[in-house]
Amino acid sequence: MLNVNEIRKDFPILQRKTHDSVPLVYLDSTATSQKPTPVIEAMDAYYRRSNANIHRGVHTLAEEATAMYEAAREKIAKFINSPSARQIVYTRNTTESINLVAYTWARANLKAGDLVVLTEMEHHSNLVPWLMLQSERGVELEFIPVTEDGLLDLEAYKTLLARTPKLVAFTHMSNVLGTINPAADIIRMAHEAGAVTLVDGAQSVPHLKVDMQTLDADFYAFSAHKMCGPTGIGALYGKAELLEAMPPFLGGGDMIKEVKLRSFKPNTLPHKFEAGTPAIAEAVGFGAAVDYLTKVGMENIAAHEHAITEYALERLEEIPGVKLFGPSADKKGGVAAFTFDGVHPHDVAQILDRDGIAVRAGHHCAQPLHEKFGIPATSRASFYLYNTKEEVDLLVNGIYKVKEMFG
Amino acid sequence: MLNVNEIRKDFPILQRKTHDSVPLVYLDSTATSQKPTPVIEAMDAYYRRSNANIHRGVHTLAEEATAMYEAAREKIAKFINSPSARQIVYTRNTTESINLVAYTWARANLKAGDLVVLTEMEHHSNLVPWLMLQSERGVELEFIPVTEDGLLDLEAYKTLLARTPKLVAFTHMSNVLGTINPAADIIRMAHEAGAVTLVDGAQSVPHLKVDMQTLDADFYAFSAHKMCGPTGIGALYGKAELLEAMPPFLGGGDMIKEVKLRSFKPNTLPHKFEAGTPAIAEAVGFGAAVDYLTKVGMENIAAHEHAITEYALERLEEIPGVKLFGPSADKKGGVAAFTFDGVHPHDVAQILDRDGIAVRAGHHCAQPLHEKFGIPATSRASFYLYNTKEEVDLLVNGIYKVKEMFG
Amino acid sequence: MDDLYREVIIEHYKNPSYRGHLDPHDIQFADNNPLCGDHIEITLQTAADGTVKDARFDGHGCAISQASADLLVESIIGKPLDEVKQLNKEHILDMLGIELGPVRLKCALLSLKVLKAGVYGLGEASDSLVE
Amino acid sequence: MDDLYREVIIEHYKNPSYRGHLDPHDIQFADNNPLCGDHIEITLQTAADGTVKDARFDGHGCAISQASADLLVESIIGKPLDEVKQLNKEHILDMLGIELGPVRLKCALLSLKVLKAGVYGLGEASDSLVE
Ligand SMILES: Cc1ncc(COP(=O)(O)O)c(C=O)c1O
Ligand SMILES: Cc1ncc(COP(=O)(O)O)c(C=O)c1O
Repeated sequence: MLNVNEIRKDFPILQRKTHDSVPLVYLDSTATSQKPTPVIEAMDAYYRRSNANIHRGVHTLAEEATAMYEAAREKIAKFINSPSARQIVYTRNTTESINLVAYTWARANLKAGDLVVLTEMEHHSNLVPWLMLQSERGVELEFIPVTEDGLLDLEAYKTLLARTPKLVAFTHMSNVLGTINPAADIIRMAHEAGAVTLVDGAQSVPHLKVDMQTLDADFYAFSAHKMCGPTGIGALYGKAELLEAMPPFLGGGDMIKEVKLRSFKPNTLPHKFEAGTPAIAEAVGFGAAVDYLTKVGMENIAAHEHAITEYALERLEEIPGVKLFGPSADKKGGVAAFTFDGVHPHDVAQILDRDGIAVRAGHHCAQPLHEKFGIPATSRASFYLYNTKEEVDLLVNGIYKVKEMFG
Repeated sequence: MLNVNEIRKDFPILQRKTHDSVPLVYLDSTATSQKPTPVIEAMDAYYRRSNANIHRGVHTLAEEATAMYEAAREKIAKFINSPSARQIVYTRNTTESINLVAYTWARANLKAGDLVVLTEMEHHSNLVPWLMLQSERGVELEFIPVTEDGLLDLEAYKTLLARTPKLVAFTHMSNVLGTINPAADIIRMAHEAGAVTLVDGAQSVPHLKVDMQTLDADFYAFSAHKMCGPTGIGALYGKAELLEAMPPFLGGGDMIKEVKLRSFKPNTLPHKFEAGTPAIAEAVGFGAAVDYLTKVGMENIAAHEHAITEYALERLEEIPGVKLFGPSADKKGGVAAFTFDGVHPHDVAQILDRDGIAVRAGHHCAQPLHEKFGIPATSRASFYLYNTKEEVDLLVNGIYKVKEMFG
Repeated sequence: MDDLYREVIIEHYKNPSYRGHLDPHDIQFADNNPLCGDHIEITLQTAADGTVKDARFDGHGCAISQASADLLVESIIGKPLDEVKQLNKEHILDMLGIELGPVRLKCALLSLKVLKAGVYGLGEASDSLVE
Repeated sequence: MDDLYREVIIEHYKNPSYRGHLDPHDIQFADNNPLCGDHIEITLQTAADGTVKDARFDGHGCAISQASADLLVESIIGKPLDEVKQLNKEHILDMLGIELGPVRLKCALLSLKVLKAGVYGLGEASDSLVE
């Protein structure tokens, strides 16, 4: 188990007061996590000591910056047990990682009528790129249904697999329901049906130990900002033979081996997919985030979150009028999305904010999932390594206050 | 005129020593600029106080972060005199800005046989995206030739315009020759011929006062990291009616107005082109960079650089065996690319580095331009607001040392 | 602030005076905020002298959007249409008496947007109506 | 370090002992470093006992690439081909005696890459040969 009081000292923003004097209770890590001092300081130090453009630079700063940028890639590769660092492509975020696959692998391999299987619980990031491909190419989309208790209907998935999809793209963990999907099984079944798999790991990599070699995913997308790292950087993991066969995505400096006025040769992995000056300071911060999480231990983080979530669900369930979405605590990560009778989620969130409690309200970029449950929006509290049971209590008290106001 | 000694105090890295004790002489700002304390601190403060995901968040931090992110956009719009902030799309860098236009506007508007006019002095960023379009779509590419003294051949340009190109895409300032191209004239002529224009402003925005309303460019691309801002963020300016008519680029959260399982509606400008969690801290840093440059004054910066460049060209020209590329100081920005008889640019750069002098050696992502001049590489010293004539002297002494070594 | 939230907003949300639908009406318009599903319809009868004779709102959504609509309708009855056309976001914010971030502002201004689109006889409501 | 740069590298760059082209030869291979235009060709004669009888390099480029090639060729004459196949980047770096960043490393290792691709009889030289 981790020592949450010690952990909290690493996150300067947790000392923050809002509305002049109210201490911050940050329950919105699913949207973005807070950043520990070592991450902030790594980027600060990069700018104060080593900043230079990378690759091809002969001078000391350029060499230092290049080494730091590539060392971070090695760390990230190790963190998710990628067979090699060259299979880690830096992107801006999960969204760009998925779009990269949609623009390159998918446009090179999918044609009209080809089937892409998604799920009803996808974030817009793993839905809109395929809707765009549908209008552009005429690929067909089908969706693994979500059951009432927020799980994927795997029987329906089997039926869809019988139609031999070319791609199965799904989220490892839902950002609304919290559901942790059986990714290894879904991938194995997809492979047996001859499909390529893409996993949206935006919510899993920050919270669970993920292992590319055990999971056997073909593509895996995630964002630094949700895992104690900076904004502006994410990653795409891919199997080497797929990445190698794919056409490049953005054209420009660094992604080329040779350029003539009439032709160019793309660079080797991973540079082929990294055009122009990349997010260098952010890569350094990403590496520091991975170091930080590794030091705390992903198992400890998962166990801590599990304990908090279990407690939160228990306490929230007691409140008359609260309706929780998603499965029970043993099947989900640290997310509690709920509605509250007679009060719109925006009002819930705003009234909680008066007490310093930051929760998110809305469709959380999963509009179709909300539509499926017949609601326009939910309030969502989410938990990370720095949250405490006391914060859950404050949340519960806050909701009682809302109740009283609207009573 | 600016007070360079005061300015230098704003840049912590300029205190840096390399090789244990050698003070840094940073002459590589064309690759990336150094960052002043206010920029580094703005991002630091963002992470320590206000970090949250933006848009749609109801809680205090989300509102603060959103306001900071959008305030930076306003600053950037004002800095280049864009008619409105919604015409500023955040991207990762110049390269992504250009690719965005290539993937959206160009793919929606150009067909096989359509002519795209570029120049022989383009950076790979404004070449490879069009080479990719050439192979994918069969558009034709033609190039405005570069004269011996490093200027665009505008007579040849007129001949190309007679072939009614659909797009004229060119760099405002060459990162090798330093040439400042007559952008307003090139754009006016393109418009008269019915072409849309895209300007690569990676080198101009950091060093010159640019004005979107005077220039009348249709698209204008630039990077924060070259203008005292952070890595990981850049911008695309576009005319509103063009941006509005363009299909979206990346699909995902925030770029949508509404998503259903089978369809989506794109968001309004500029959000339509900003999918997923953006580079929020970086936007804040970008805004701080623009504030910093505005405070110093772009006219002062340009004048300072001009003085240094004039001096540098003079001193370098004196060295036997040094051959400079590009036009005379009155027609160029702060860039001095050169070869040195009998010594490869990589050796020049590495030997200079021993004295703490950071210059770049290579083709500077302008391989066709080097090929045109019959050389594989050049050494390049470049100057920004924090450079001094004393640093030019150190460079010149360093080159004499190289001469002696290889003598 | 909590008090204001409670008193003005919660009161108008829970016990609106002008919820309903006028039939016949001279002006009718409806729109929704796709982000949170708020929906507002306004119906309005005009008098011969160009003033608002009567008005009602209908819809559903958060307290801010519904209370704003009730307050807005209350404030325009008897007013000349020309004056209604000039109403801006400050009018709403003054009545609510709270500060709002950009997200909640959209909720607060939905009814004004609907009203102005109706009074101007526009085909579509646009954010620029309430800036 | 400057001294080492000067003494070993500049000397072998300016006065190479093994620049040239062997004809006839048993092994020939050439490649270039597209980033900086360095070019190296190596020709090699083998003896009946499987050792390198003689070798030469040709090409152009920076001092590091050319000096490394000269040093490398010098170091392999008389050596069994099997031993040449095992040479790695430390062999080059030991001879140069300087630390190199990733960019200059490519210059330094170009000749070894060319040599190994030739000795292994490969169609193409790959970076993995010298890691
Ligand atoms: C003229 C020019 N265009 C484009 C670029 C590419 O900029 P970035 O690498 O920030 O995308 C550069 C910088 O290297 C440049 O100098
Ligand atoms: C499940 C899931 N997928 C994708 C994303 C998109 O991540 P990003 O905005 O960093 O691209 C998110 C985060 O909002 C998410 O929760």
